[in-house]
Formats: sequence, structure tokens, C-alpha cells
Amino acid sequence: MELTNLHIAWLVKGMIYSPLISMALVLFLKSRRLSAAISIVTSAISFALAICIFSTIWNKEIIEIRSVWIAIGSVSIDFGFWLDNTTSIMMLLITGITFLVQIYSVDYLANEGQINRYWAHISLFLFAMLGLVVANNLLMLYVFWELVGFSSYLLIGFWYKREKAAIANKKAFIINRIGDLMLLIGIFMLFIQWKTFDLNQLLTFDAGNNAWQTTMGIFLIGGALAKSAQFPFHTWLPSAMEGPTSVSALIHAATMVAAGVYLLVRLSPIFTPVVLLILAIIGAFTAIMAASFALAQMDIKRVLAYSTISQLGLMVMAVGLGSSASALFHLSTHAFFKCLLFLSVGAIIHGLYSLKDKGLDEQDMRNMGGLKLKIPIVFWVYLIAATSLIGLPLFSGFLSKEAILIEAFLWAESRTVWHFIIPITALITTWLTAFYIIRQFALVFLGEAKHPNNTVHDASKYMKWPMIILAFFCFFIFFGFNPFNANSTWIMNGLLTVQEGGIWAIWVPVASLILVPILFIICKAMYVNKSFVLISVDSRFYQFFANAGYFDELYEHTFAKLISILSKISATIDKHIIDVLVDFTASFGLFLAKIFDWLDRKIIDGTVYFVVARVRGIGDFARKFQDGFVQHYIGWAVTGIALLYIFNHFFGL
Amino acid sequence: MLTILLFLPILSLILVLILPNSNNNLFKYINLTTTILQVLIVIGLYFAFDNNLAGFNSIEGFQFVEKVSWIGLQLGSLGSLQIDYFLGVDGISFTLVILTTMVMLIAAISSWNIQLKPKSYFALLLLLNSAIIGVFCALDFFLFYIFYELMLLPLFFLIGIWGGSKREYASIKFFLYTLFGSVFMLIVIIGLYFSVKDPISGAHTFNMLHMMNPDNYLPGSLLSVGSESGILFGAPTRLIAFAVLFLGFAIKVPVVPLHTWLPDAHVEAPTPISIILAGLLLKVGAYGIIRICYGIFPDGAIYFSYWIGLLGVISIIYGAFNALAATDFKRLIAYSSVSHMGFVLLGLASLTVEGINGAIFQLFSHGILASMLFFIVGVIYDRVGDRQVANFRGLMTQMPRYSFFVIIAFFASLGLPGFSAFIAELFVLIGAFTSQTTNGLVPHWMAVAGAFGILIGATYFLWTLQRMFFGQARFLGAETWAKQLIDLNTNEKLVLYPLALLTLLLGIFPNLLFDIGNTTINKMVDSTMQIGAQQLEQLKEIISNR
Amino acid sequence: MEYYQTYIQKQIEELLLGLPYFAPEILLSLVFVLVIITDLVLGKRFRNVVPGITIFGLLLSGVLSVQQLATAHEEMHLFSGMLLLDTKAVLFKILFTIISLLVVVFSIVDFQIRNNEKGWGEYFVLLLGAQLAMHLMAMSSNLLMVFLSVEMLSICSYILVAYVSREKEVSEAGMKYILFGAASSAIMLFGISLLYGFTGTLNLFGDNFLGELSNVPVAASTLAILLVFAGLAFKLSLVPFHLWVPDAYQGAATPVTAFLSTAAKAAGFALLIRFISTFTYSMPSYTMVWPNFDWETLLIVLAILTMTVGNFGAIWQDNIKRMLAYSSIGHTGFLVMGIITFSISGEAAILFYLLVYSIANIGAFLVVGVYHTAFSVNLISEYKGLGPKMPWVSAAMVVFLISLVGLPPTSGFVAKFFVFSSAFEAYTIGRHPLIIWLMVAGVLNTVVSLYYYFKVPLNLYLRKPDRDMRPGNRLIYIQIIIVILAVATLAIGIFPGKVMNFIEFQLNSSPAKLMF
Amino acid sequence: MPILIFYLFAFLLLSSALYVVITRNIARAIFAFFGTLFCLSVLYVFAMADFIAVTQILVYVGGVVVLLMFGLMLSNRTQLDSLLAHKIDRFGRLKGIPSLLLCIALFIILIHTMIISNLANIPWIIKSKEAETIITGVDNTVKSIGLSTMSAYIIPFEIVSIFLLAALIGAAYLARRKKGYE
Amino acid sequence: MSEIPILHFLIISCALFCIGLFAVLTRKNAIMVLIGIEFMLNAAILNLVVFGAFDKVNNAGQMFALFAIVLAAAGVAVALAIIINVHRHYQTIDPNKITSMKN
Repeated sequence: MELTNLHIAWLVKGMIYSPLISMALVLFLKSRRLSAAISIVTSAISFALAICIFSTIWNKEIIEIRSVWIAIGSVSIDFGFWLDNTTSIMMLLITGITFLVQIYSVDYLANEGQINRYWAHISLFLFAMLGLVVANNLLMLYVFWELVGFSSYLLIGFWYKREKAAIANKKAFIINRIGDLMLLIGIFMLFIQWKTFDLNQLLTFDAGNNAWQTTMGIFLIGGALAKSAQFPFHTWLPSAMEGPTSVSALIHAATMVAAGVYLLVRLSPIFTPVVLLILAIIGAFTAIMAASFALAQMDIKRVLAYSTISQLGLMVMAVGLGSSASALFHLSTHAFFKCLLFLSVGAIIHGLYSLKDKGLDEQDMRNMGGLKLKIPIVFWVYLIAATSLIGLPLFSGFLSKEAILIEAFLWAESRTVWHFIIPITALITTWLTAFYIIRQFALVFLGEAKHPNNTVHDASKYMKWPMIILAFFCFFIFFGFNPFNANSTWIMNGLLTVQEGGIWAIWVPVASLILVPILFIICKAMYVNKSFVLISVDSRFYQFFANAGYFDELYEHTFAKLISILSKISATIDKHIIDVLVDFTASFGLFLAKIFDWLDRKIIDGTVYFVVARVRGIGDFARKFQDGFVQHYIGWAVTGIALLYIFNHFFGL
Repeated sequence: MLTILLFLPILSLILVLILPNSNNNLFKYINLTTTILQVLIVIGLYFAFDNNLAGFNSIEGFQFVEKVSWIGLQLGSLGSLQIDYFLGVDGISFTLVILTTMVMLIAAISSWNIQLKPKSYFALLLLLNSAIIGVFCALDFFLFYIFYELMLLPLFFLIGIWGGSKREYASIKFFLYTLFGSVFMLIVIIGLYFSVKDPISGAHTFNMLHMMNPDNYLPGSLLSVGSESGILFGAPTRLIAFAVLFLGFAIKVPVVPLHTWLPDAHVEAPTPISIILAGLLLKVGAYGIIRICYGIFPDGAIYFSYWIGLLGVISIIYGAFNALAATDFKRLIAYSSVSHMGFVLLGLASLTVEGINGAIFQLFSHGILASMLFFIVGVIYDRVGDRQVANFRGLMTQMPRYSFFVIIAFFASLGLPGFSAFIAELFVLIGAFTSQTTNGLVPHWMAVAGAFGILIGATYFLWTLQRMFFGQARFLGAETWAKQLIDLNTNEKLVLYPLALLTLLLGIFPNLLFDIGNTTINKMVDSTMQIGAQQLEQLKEIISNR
Repeated sequence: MEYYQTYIQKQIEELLLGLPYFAPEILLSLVFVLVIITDLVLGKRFRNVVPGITIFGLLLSGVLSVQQLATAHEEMHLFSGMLLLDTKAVLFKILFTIISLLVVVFSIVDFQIRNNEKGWGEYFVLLLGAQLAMHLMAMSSNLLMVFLSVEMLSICSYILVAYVSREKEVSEAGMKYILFGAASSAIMLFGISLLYGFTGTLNLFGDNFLGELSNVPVAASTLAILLVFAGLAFKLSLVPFHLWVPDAYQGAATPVTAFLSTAAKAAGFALLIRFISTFTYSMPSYTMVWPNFDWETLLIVLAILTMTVGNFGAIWQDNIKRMLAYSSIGHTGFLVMGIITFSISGEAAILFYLLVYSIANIGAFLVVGVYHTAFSVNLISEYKGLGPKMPWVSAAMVVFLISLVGLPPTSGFVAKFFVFSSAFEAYTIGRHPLIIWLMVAGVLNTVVSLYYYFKVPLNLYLRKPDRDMRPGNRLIYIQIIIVILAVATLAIGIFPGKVMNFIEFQLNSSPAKLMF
Repeated sequence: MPILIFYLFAFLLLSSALYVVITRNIARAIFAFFGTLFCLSVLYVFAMADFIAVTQILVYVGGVVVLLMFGLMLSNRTQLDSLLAHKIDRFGRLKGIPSLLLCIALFIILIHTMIISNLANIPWIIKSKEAETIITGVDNTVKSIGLSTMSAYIIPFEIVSIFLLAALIGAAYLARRKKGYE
Repeated sequence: MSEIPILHFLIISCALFCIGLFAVLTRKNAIMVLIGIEFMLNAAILNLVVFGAFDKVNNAGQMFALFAIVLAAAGVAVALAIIINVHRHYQTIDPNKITSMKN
């Protein structure tokens, strides 16, 4: 059956509104089961509809469904849908992952009170996110953009009783708000330039290369960078880990943070070269920076948070390089494996809840170790996801990551030598990525349990299946039949014409993969076999071999130290420069506020007081004459006459 | 119908005065009934209201018009004086009339627990009600002025008798400030009256609509455009008159730096009065600017637009920073009002259809949200008699329902899409942004600065949320407070639900409100730009000829 | 001898012709004498006979005055130009009657007057004398009559101020008042003698008065006019002749203060208007003023000074009567604002203002009297928390004060509006730059006046009483009067048309050239 | 000769008036006041107002001065007892300097005005001289005053009677101590 | 009359007026103040009489002078009564010491 636009509009509306309805219902439900059920069912409906829409529109003509929302003066704001391949992928991704994460959450948050809030907020998030991706104009996009931020705020603050969560969600929202306003200003500038908010018209405009458009571009990317936690806005994301892990998985790894990339992809046609270059630089820098931060983390979720930032950096870079398709492709693959990583980490944390009772941090990797056998399901899905993140062949991560890297090298090739900094940075990032994720893997799963008598339980039913499903999506087969060529994947094909990698198509995978085994060995030596080294102190020779020629120590003292120092430096920069800047801005704001407050009290009210005092002063002056001496009264009166006369006489009154 | 709307409270007032003091509970029911009836009437009017009529400066566009000669004097050499009882609403004023009845209803419900001298309280409240409706409906300047001044007195007592600890200071400050603004208006009113004549009868008139038509100005009069006589102290009298009127209304809006009465008055006033102050009184100022400053002196509107915009931006940012520094919850909200009203000014200054629509929308939206916010403050103040931010922590655990509304109100106020404030601020900013390119009145940087204000707005609201509502429950008054801080009761929910729904409704379907005013605003912008530019040209010519 | 006979005959004929137009005054004189006699004969046994007759006489003279409205449309020069009867004068006379009636009623119930150790017969006698003097002031067209009527009002006022002689402050007030007043009238008399010397006539509306005055140097005529003006300014309490006001008002018994601040002031205005109209009388256009004396600037400057001094002086006062005294100085400033138009509308504005102001002011003094009687309080700071104790009276007080501030919907607002209007009209005609400043000063003073007036409701309602106060004496009748006055204040404010149209109509019915 | 008398009395008038102002002895001041008034009445005669002169002596000298004397005796017995007022500090006198300056200034203004107004040539006076309607020594002013009182000035005359009655009643009221207690 | 210029009369009256004023302003006895006022009044009366000499027809000057004398006398009587009243309360008639009412 051929679906008309009208039908599709209904489908889209159904997809968007079903979570909204669920939110409205769930918000006022006390029942745990019912609220979960409603929320999940509506997500499922959305997912089903998304599939339906996807199948209708994939690789077909772009469909735009318009209806006017507000029309005032020259401004007309639509509430309409823009359905193209990008949208349909995003839709699918969002609804699918949300659905899975929701199922996961049933068990994950089984012991939380007021759980209906959670379901409502997740539904709200889904609604907002879907609205964001189907929006046919920038203002509508902006509306949902903010709503997404709002739901993220609510979800980060789910455990609002925790002081840290309260601070974290505020931080997240405010940093996002900065970006939002930049975006809004950018949208307005765009409106002034082209008198429209519509996305479809955007594509027809000439990118041009003037200062106005560059400024506009900078404002526009500001919003995206904040949402995608890119330098210099990245600090909120690690803090956002204060929310439940399922939220981190869904919002702060798979979907919402990717919205920034989505926006960049959407807007990339109108970016001037300068803006694109800025994007590439910021993306690359963020990628390597975040990756190096991840190395130094001990909190299990923070490692992943930095990892997310780093991966998003790669995507942003890809957009900056003009390769939106690879960015979007990486976005999709990353969504699955990063979500899976989070979910498995969540399962670990959930399994280690008993640590909490002992006053230990259940998220600290130093308290873990040797979990491989205790929680096999989690172990396996984690392994798959991590492998995908590292980008080993046969996994989806390989395809997308290599696509970006190859694009980067191709891009640099056509430019100057200096431009190679960016692809090389990206390459180093992939190494670091491998390093930190192996490190985490080693710390958590390998070795021996730090707290052997601790009870750990594996993923339960509701947690298990979503992870397993996600794990499937980490394999190449879902994206294309050629495990080595990203260009053959359907997503890439569906998005844009892609250029062939040429020589880089061989070089880059080799370069990026060559270190992985070595890194694995190093990590294992450093983090797993450390105890072994310590125990066998008696034989230096033995030790030399046992330690593989003291490579461990060598790494420990050079490599690791260096990395540790570097990461510490980076962390310091983060902490003492960016945060200080943020803090400074905040304190400067407070300072300004104090000044204004003072102004208000002293100057403005002071002026009022001054006036009042003058008034009283005049009154006092008038009063002086009234001294009670009647003769003085007469004297003043006569003086008055004399003065009046003199005035009249000399000045003609 | 407008007369009924106007005099219903007066009738109730008389009823309240007649009834004996003994039955204290009766008065609040009378007041409630009155306000409910008013809301019903307004709902009826809403359906009878024709959105397609463009009012602003032509009588044809006004609806529910009532005109009765009120004071007619043959003043010898002054000519004859014609003052009418002249009511009517157009898109702009009708929006505000709707707001008035709703806010009054809210105030009536939130006055439920008034124990001190209920008779006087409700009598004054009813008087205030009538006066505010009158201000929005009056089309005769004299009538407008009378209602405008009449508002002050009940407020003085309502703040002064039922207010907080510094109520005396606050009430007299409020009174002096606003009177200072309005008495100067009197001179301009007289000047206008001398300059304008009724085109039909030829008598001097206070009819605002006649004042808006440049043809009705007597040639050679002080406020006429095209002659030497319109010069005072070397400047065109019209511009001076605009400035004077603007000053008067700006105090009420309030505009930084004329705002310092507001924090005191709002903080000291009892909750229902704070609601009325923020929800309606501030709107009266803005309405005055629109109807009178812009309507009668379009040349001034154009001439001063830069400065009005600047004042708006200063108010936005300054108010926001002050809210950030506030330690008193209510003071914070009060300053946030200053900030939000700055948007109204910015929108007006832009003189674009979008900007002014946004400004009117902001008036309505802020009316609802400010009511909600002040009510929210009132809830905890009622319970423990304290509202220092630092004295509360983790209220969310203690009062989840309450916090739910707090979050809605806060996020609606900080401009979250889906709520009315977002639409308002959006359109104001669109207007401000497009102004430079379409009519060149407000530069871009002001729009950017206005947007910056939104950011600070987010900061103080979120900070307050974090400090007061999140975290572990911990109060200054410890156990006692914990016992007193019970969650919302039915009465309070009855107030908060409609408000929350309303702001949501308008956020999603802004056309409900835009439709009422749009035609009128279109006309307003057109005529203001056209007539104003023309007049300004003439004025410049005269000045340069001197 | 025959010459004298015919001369006298002619004079007597004129006298007889004029007498009918003099009926209210004759009646007042008769009642004056009657009251003296009744007081002597019946005063001790029937206390209320004297005030009764006074009220009756006032009413009757009021009725006669109203009747004069019909005849006074022509300008009537009576008794060889001693008096001039026109609608303006009649309207003023009606105003005086209304005020005096209120004052008499007030006096009857006033604690001080009622319980005066020396009785109250003389009090009403003197009130009647003052009333007669005011009537004459409104009609004077001869410098002799001007001086005579002013002196008569002054002397009666002096005694009235010093009437409650048991009180220390009363006698002090009387002494200050009489010394200041006598000096002022001496100055005025000197001015009159100079005017007489310069013109050779005492008749202000004679054909040659202005003409002769134009023949002397400007400086000389200015001096003479200024000296005469000083005497009037003393009655009006214009700056700098206001200094006696606070002391005298504070010291005098409350009804007397009410009388001085309303009736005496109104009479002063009647006379001032009459005196100034001399300088427009024989001018070709009624808006034209004799060029040798700049009345406009003088009045503007004095109006600004007066309202400023009055209102700003009031800020500091704690004694309610002293505060009201200062405020009455301030109101003089506003009233003078109405004069500068030299037009009917200005005159009408003044009449309206005076009426409204008098009602509100007497009302306020009545309330002061009630509080004094009921709670024995004199200071504003002692008014704490009294509002709810006497709800109607206090509410009425608020109405009066609002009216005095000039806020809608009270009549004070309309009055202020008219006065400002006439000032504005003066500006549009003459474009005198100071008028704008006068209006600005007026506006600022309004704000200032709010500040001190509202100290009263502030204390009445907003503050808690220091001690438990119970009204000693409820004074039901006076409360009713107060409420009626408050209602009148509101009613005139909402429907000013009737009153104003009446005044306008009456004034306009006189020939235009007489109007100022 | 009469002119000399005029200037003599003018001198006496002013010097006695000054003495009244300057002297500290109240009793002497009152006598000097009496002298001043007498001198004034002489000047009235020079101004062809014989009846006024007589009235002046009767009313003022016979009435006012006596009244003042009584008033003084009633109110200021102590000062009358020690005819000489007690000495006050010299600087106390300085307080009068502003007043003195004010009076001198006023005097200058007045005299200046009188001189510039060229009194002898005021038109109506000249006209009156020409028409010979000035009062001369042979005119019977009493008669003319009597006629005026009964004709043109009858209303003021009657009013004055009421005025005096009011003043009388008032003064009597104020002076007595209590009702029925004279 | 004719031999003495009007100006001379007026100089005398002006001087008397100012002397009276000086008394009013400086004397520390209410009765002396009254005397000063009488001087001022008499100065004015002198003016009236002097000018009245040229006004034979109406005789206004002399009439006015007559009235003025009478009024002044009445004024003195009332003033004295009040002053005596003051003396009863304050035991002094120095205006500078009777200042219970002032700001």
C-alpha cells in the first residue's frame, strides 16, 4: 500500500505523541508496574511506528509535512515534519534504544521510590527527542532541543536527594542553556539573513563566506557543541553521571548527546569553511583530550563518560571535515555499543550494590576485579561492546571509526601538511580509546576480586535481554555485508555519496589496529598481573622475564607515568582552567549580582533617599523661619516685600 | 457588559460594607462569587469577541463599546469640556481583561485564609478589582486616569495593613513612587485636552481615540505637530509629553532604575496582593505605554525606541542579577518580575509585529506565572513564616506535590518551550532581532543581551531549586518546620492546577491568545510606524527651522 | 443749604435704592445684634439659643444671597461705589455661608468651645461679625471698604483665635496673630494711602483709578500695590506672610482653625480677585492686564514659593493641626495657580477648589476634633491604631485626606484638575515660561503632600496602638456630619458637573468685561 | 513762621518717635508716644485737617494712650516699679542691627519712591489745584465730614458701628476672667 | 498747606513708618510693639490727610483717616486684651519669650 503524506503525518504524530501521552498518564500514577507498563508500551508503539515510517521513507523522496503553528507578522512557525534518511535513522535509533533501555530499567531501578517520575521523564525525553529529529524548522527543533535538555535535567536529578546530583543537573542544564541561547541567536541571525526557519530551504542557500555567516555559524555550532559536550562545554557530561546509569546509557551516551551531531549534520550545508575548520579542530581536540582523561579515571562511569565525549569529538570532527555521513554512521554504531557499555556497567554497579552497604564506592574500579566469571553475561556483552568501541574488524565500530579516519586523511591530503594534525590526532585518539577501555576491562573483569566475599549477581531477566539485543547490533552485519568497507553499509549509502578511501583505506585500519594487541598486553600486565609482580620480588631475573623485561615497570614509569601526568595535567586544566573559568564566570556573575544589589540598595534607593533628604531639607529650611518669634515673622514678611519690590524694580519681575 | 464587569465588584463592595462584621466568613464567599461571575462574563465575551476587528486607534475596531456622557462642562474661555464614561476593548485590552479576571479569581482563592479584618480586606480587594478592570476598559483618558489612581489607595492599605514586617515603609514607598509617576501625567492630560478637539462636536475631549488621530489636534496648540507652538524648552512638546507619560508608566512596569519600590512592595505584601501586584499592576504600566504613549505619541515611540529598548535590556539583565543575589525567596521572584517585564519593553521598543505580539503575550504569560510564583512563595510562608532561601533544603522530599508545581513554574518562567513564557520571549527576541533590518530601531546587540538575560534567569531559578528543593530535607526550624511543612491542600491545588495548565496551554497553543490581539497589533504597528514617522519628520523640520 | 438738601436727598435715594441689594448683610447685622441681646438675656439659661439663632441667621442670609443670584447678573455699584455686587460676589457669599454653617455646627459640638469657662455667646457673635466682614470683602469696590472689611474680619479672627482664653497656647496664638496682623494691616493702610495719593480716589472701579495710577512712575505704583497686596497676602497666608499661620492654627480652638483655614482664606481670595480685577477692569480685552504691574509673574513666583513652603514645611509636623495649617498654606499656592489665568474658568476653578477644599478641610478638622474629644490626642504619632476604633470617622478622614492630596475619585482631584487646567490655559494664552515650572512645582508638591497626609492613615491603620484606647465620647451626631461631608467629597468628585456647571453658568451670566 | 513751626513739630515728632523706639524706660516711652501723637495732630492741622487733628488728640491721646498705660500697668508692674529697666548686655543690642538695616532699606525705598513719583506734579493734584478744589484754611471740614458721613460714607459708618461693637464685646470678653465675674 | 511741599509731609510719614517698624521688630515688650504699629498706622493716616487736602469734593482722605483712627483704636483695645491674657499665662509680655509654639 502506498502511504500518502497524510498517512505518514499521522504515523509520525502517533510516534511522537504516544510517549507524551504516556508521560501525562504516568506522572500521576502511583503504581510502579502500571507506570512502567504504560511507558514501555508507548515506547514500543513509537518504535513500531518508527519502523513503519522508516520502511516507507528510506531512500525515497524527502517528505515534508507542514502545518502552521504560529503566524505573526512576517514570522510563521511551522509545526511540521521533515522526513529524510537522516531523520529516519535517528528515529529508529532513538525509539529502539529507548525501548530497550526502558526494559532494562524495570529491573535496574526496581528498588527506587517514586519510580513513576522516572517513567514520565523518560517518556518526555523520548517525545522531545523524536520531536527534535522530525522537526522541519529550526524553531521547532529548538523547542524540542530545550525540552530534551529539560528532561535530561530531570533525569540527572532523579536522585535529587543527593547533593551531587542536584549540582550536576544544574550544571548540565546551565551549560546546555548557554549553548541553547547561542543556538537561538544563531537561528535568529539565520532568520534575518534568509527570512525563514525552514530546514528545507536551508539546503538551497549558498554557504557563502562572509563574517555574518561565520558569526552565525559559530553561534549555531555553539548549541550543538554544548549538547554534545564538546570542548569547552564538555564538563557537564561526566557530572551528569550522577543520574541513574540507564539514563546515562540512553541520554548521555546514545541519543541526546548525539543530537548535537545531528544538528551539525543538518546545518552543515550553510557553514562557511571557517566554521567547518573550527568544528574539525574542536572535535579533534575534544576527542584526544577526553580520551586522555578517560585514562586516569577510576570511576567506572566516568571512564565511559569521557569516552563518549571523545567519540562525539570524532563525530564533530567528521562533520567539520565535511563528512556528515560518516559522522552520522559513527553516531549510529556508537549509540549501540556505548549504550551497551553503559548498560553493562550499570549491571555491574547494580550487581555490586552490596558494596555500598560496606561503605565502599560501588563505582570505583579499584573495588572491582575478577568479575569475569561471576557475571558472565555482563562480561560477554561488555566485551563485545568494548571491542566495537576499540574498532576491531567485524564489529560495527570498526566500520564507522575507520570511515571517519579515512575521511580525515583524505581531507588532510587535499590540503596542507598542517592539516594532517587533525587526522593524526584522531588516530592517536583511537589508540587511547583502546587503552582506556582495555584498562577498564582489565580492572573490572580480569584479575581477582578485591572483595571476594562480596555477593555479586548477574544481570536479571529484564536487564539481560536488552543487553543481548544491543550486543547483536555491535556486529558489522547489521550495517553492511562487507566487514571492512564502511562505504558499502546501507547507512552510508543512504546518506550521501561517499568518496573512496584510496590508499588510506588500507593504511588507516592497520595503523589504528596495530597497537591494540600490544595495548591489551600492557594493560593486562599493568592492571591485572600487578599483584603477581609484587608477589615475586625474590628473583630479579625471573622478575625481569615475568615482567616481560620490566616493560611493566617501564610503562609504569614512563608510559603510564607520562600518561598519568598528561592526564593529570589535562584534568588539572579541566579542573583548574575550565572549571575555574566556569567558576569564575559563575563567581563573576555572582559578583556582578552583588554589585547590582549594592547599586540597587545604595545608588538607586540612595538617590531616592537623597531626594527624600532634600525634600526634608527644604522642609527644614522652610521650618527655620518658624522659630516662634512673632517679631521675626514680621521681619521676614517685610523683608519679603522689600525683596519683591527690589526684584520687581531691577528685574522687571 | 463591560459595565457589569466593572460594577459587579462595586456592588459586592457595597454588599460587603452593609453586612455586619459578625459573619466574617461571608465576605470571602462574596468576593469569590464576584470573581467567578466576572470570569464567566469574560468567557462569554471571549466567544463574542471578533478577532478580526482591528482596534487600537479606531472606534470601529473596539468592541462592547459603551459611551455615556459623564461630565460635560461649559468652561468659558477653556471651551467646553467633555468627559465620557467611555468603555470598550480591542485585542490588546481584552487580553488584559481576561488576565485580570483570572488573576483576581486566583487572588480570591488565595485570600481564603485572611483572618485579620476580613471585611475591610475584601472591600478593598473589590475596589481594586473594579479599578483595574476600569483601567483596561477605559477609552476616555480622564476615566483612565481616575481608575489608574484609584488603584493606588486600596493597594496602599492592603500592603500597609496586611503586609509583612516592613509593610509601612513598603506601602508608603510604593504609593509615593507611583504617585510621583502619575501626577506628572496629569499635566500631559491637561495639555492633551487643550490640544485635541472632538471632530464632530468641536469640543475639547478626553477621548483617547481622538487623541490618537493627528487630524484632531488644534493647529497651533501645544501638542500639535506641525507648528512652532509645539515647542517647549527648545524641544518638541510631544516628545516631552511622551517622556513624561513614559516615566509615569515606567515606574509602574517597573523599569530599572525606577523599580526599587517593587521588591519592597512585593516582599511585604500579603500573598494575594503580591499576586495582584505582579500579575496585574505591572501590566497596567505596560498597557499604559502601549495604549497611551504609543497610541497618542507614535512619534515619541519611534524617537525613543532606542532608549526604551535599552531600558528594557537593562531591566532584563539587572533584574536577573539581582534575583541571583537575593536571599529572600520572594525578593528573588520580585526581581525576576523586573527582569521579565524588561522583555515587554524590549518587544515594544522593537515596534515590530512580532515584538509587540511577544510583549503582549509576555504580559499575559507573566501575569499567570508571577501569580503562580508568588503563590508558591506564599505557600511556604504561610506554613512557617519564613522564606529565606538558606533556611530550606530538600523541600522536594518534604512536599513533593508542591515541588512539582515549583518546577513547572520555574521552568516555565525561565523560558522552557512548551510554556507560555517561552513563546513570549521568543517573539520578543524575534522582534528585537528583526528590528534593525526592518525598521532600524533596536540594534542587534540588545536582542543578544536580552537573550543573555534568559540565561541568567535559568541560573537563579535552577540555583534556587538546587538549594531549596533538592538534597536532604533540612530546615532551620528542624522538626517543628518539618511538621508544619505539609504538602499542598485542596485550596492551593485549586489555584496551582489551573495556572499550570494555562501556562502550558498557551505554550502549546499560543494562537489562543495571539489571535485576540494580532489584528489590532498589526494595525498598531502599521499606524505607529506610519503616523509616527510622518510626525517625527515634521517635528525635525520645525526644530531645524528654528 | 438747599444744595446740601438736594445732595443729601439724592444720596438717601441712592441709599434706599441700594438697600434691597444689601439684604443679606442687613440681616446679618440684625442677627448680630439679636445674638448679643439673646446672649445677655437668655444665654445663661438656654445655652443653645445663641447658636440656634446664629444658624438660623446664616441660613436666612444664605437664602437671601441665593436670591441675589437672579439680580446680580448686572454689575451693581452700590452706595456711591462703596460696594459692587455681581455673581462672583454672590457665589463667594454663598460659599462663606456654607462654610460658616459647617463651622457653627462644628463649634457647637466642639469640646473646647462647648466647655469654655467664659461661655460661648461672644463666640457666635464674633462669627457673625466675621461673616458680615467676609460678605463685605467679597463686595468691596472701594479701598475704604477693603480696609474696613479686612480689619473687621481680622479683629473678629483675632478674638476668635484667642477665644478659649483658659488655654495658654490659645492666648499665645492670639498674640502672635494680632501682632502680625496689625503690622500687616498697617502696611496695607500705608499702601492704600499711597494709592490714594497717586490716584486721588478710593474707588477701585472708578474711571480714573487705573488712568491716574498710570501717571506715576512704575516703581511708585508697584510699591503701593505691593504694600496693599501684603495685607491681602497676610489674609491668604501667602509666603512670606504665612509665618503666623502654623502658630495661630495650632493654638486656636479647632473650629476656629477650620474657620480661618477655609472661610477666611476664601474671603481673602474673593478680595484678591476683586483687587486684581481692578487691573483688568478698564482694559480693552478681558485677558489683558494693566501693563505696569506684572501680576502674573508675581503670583506665579508666590504660588510656587507658597505651595513649596507649605507642603515641605508640613513634612516635619507631628501636631495634626500644625500639619493641616502648613497644608492649608500649600493649598493657597494651588489656589493662586487658578488666578493667573485672569479668566472666568480660573475663577470658577478657584471657587470650585475653595468649596471642595473647605469641605475636606473642615471635615478633617472635625475628625481631629472628634479624636481629640474621644481620645484626647493631638499628635499624629498618637493616632496609632485608632482607625478601627472609629471606623466611619477614620474612613472619612482618609477620604478627606485623599481629597486634600488631590487623588481620584474625590473632589479634590477634580478641583486640582481644574486649577491645573486654568494654569495651562494661562500658558497657552500668554506662554509665560514660568507657568510650566509652576505646574511642575504643583505636581511635585502633590507628591510631597501625599507623604505627610498619609502619615495620618499610616498611623490610624498601619500601626498598632501603644496603649488600650477607648473612645471617651462617641459624638454620634458629629460622626454623621463627618460621614455626610465625606460622601459629599466623593460625590462631587464623581459628579462634578452639577456644581461646576452652576458656578460656570453664574459667572458667565455676568458681562464679560467684569470677569477679571 | 508757620513753616518754621511745621518743621519744629516735624522734628519733635520724629525725635520723640525715635525716643520711643530707643528708650528702655517704658513709662517714658509712653509719654514720648503721647508727644509724638500730639505733634502729629499739629501736622494734621498743617494739612488742613483740623477735625482729624482733634479726633486724633481725643481718640489717641485720650483713649489709646490711656489704654496703653493701663495695659502696661496691668501687665508690667515690675518694670514700672523700677522705672529704669535692668541693663542687658551690650551685644544684645546687636540683635537689632538686621532690623535697623531693614528699616533703613525700607526708608530708602520709600523716600526714593516718593522722590521719583514727583508728588507735586501728580496729575490729579494739579487738576485739583486748577479746579481749586483743594481744602483751604477757610473751609469747614467738620461740615463736609459730617455730610460725607451721612451720605456717601454711611455704609462704612454703619459697618464701623458694628465693627466697634464686635471689638468691644471681644475685648471685654477677653479681658474679663470668667463669666459673671468682672 | 501750599507753602509746605507734599514731599516733606511724606518724608515725615515714611520716617515715622520706618521708626514704627523698627519698634515692631525690636522692642521686647508687646505693648511697645503695639506702639510701633500705631506709628505705622499714623504714618499712613498722615498720608491720607495730606493727600486728602487736595480732594475737597469727596473728602475721601480725611474720611478714611477718621475711619482709620477709629479702627486703630479698636485694634489697640483688642490687642491689649489679648496681651493681658497672655500676661496671665506667661507672666511676661516679651514676644521673644512667648514661643511655646514653634517648629
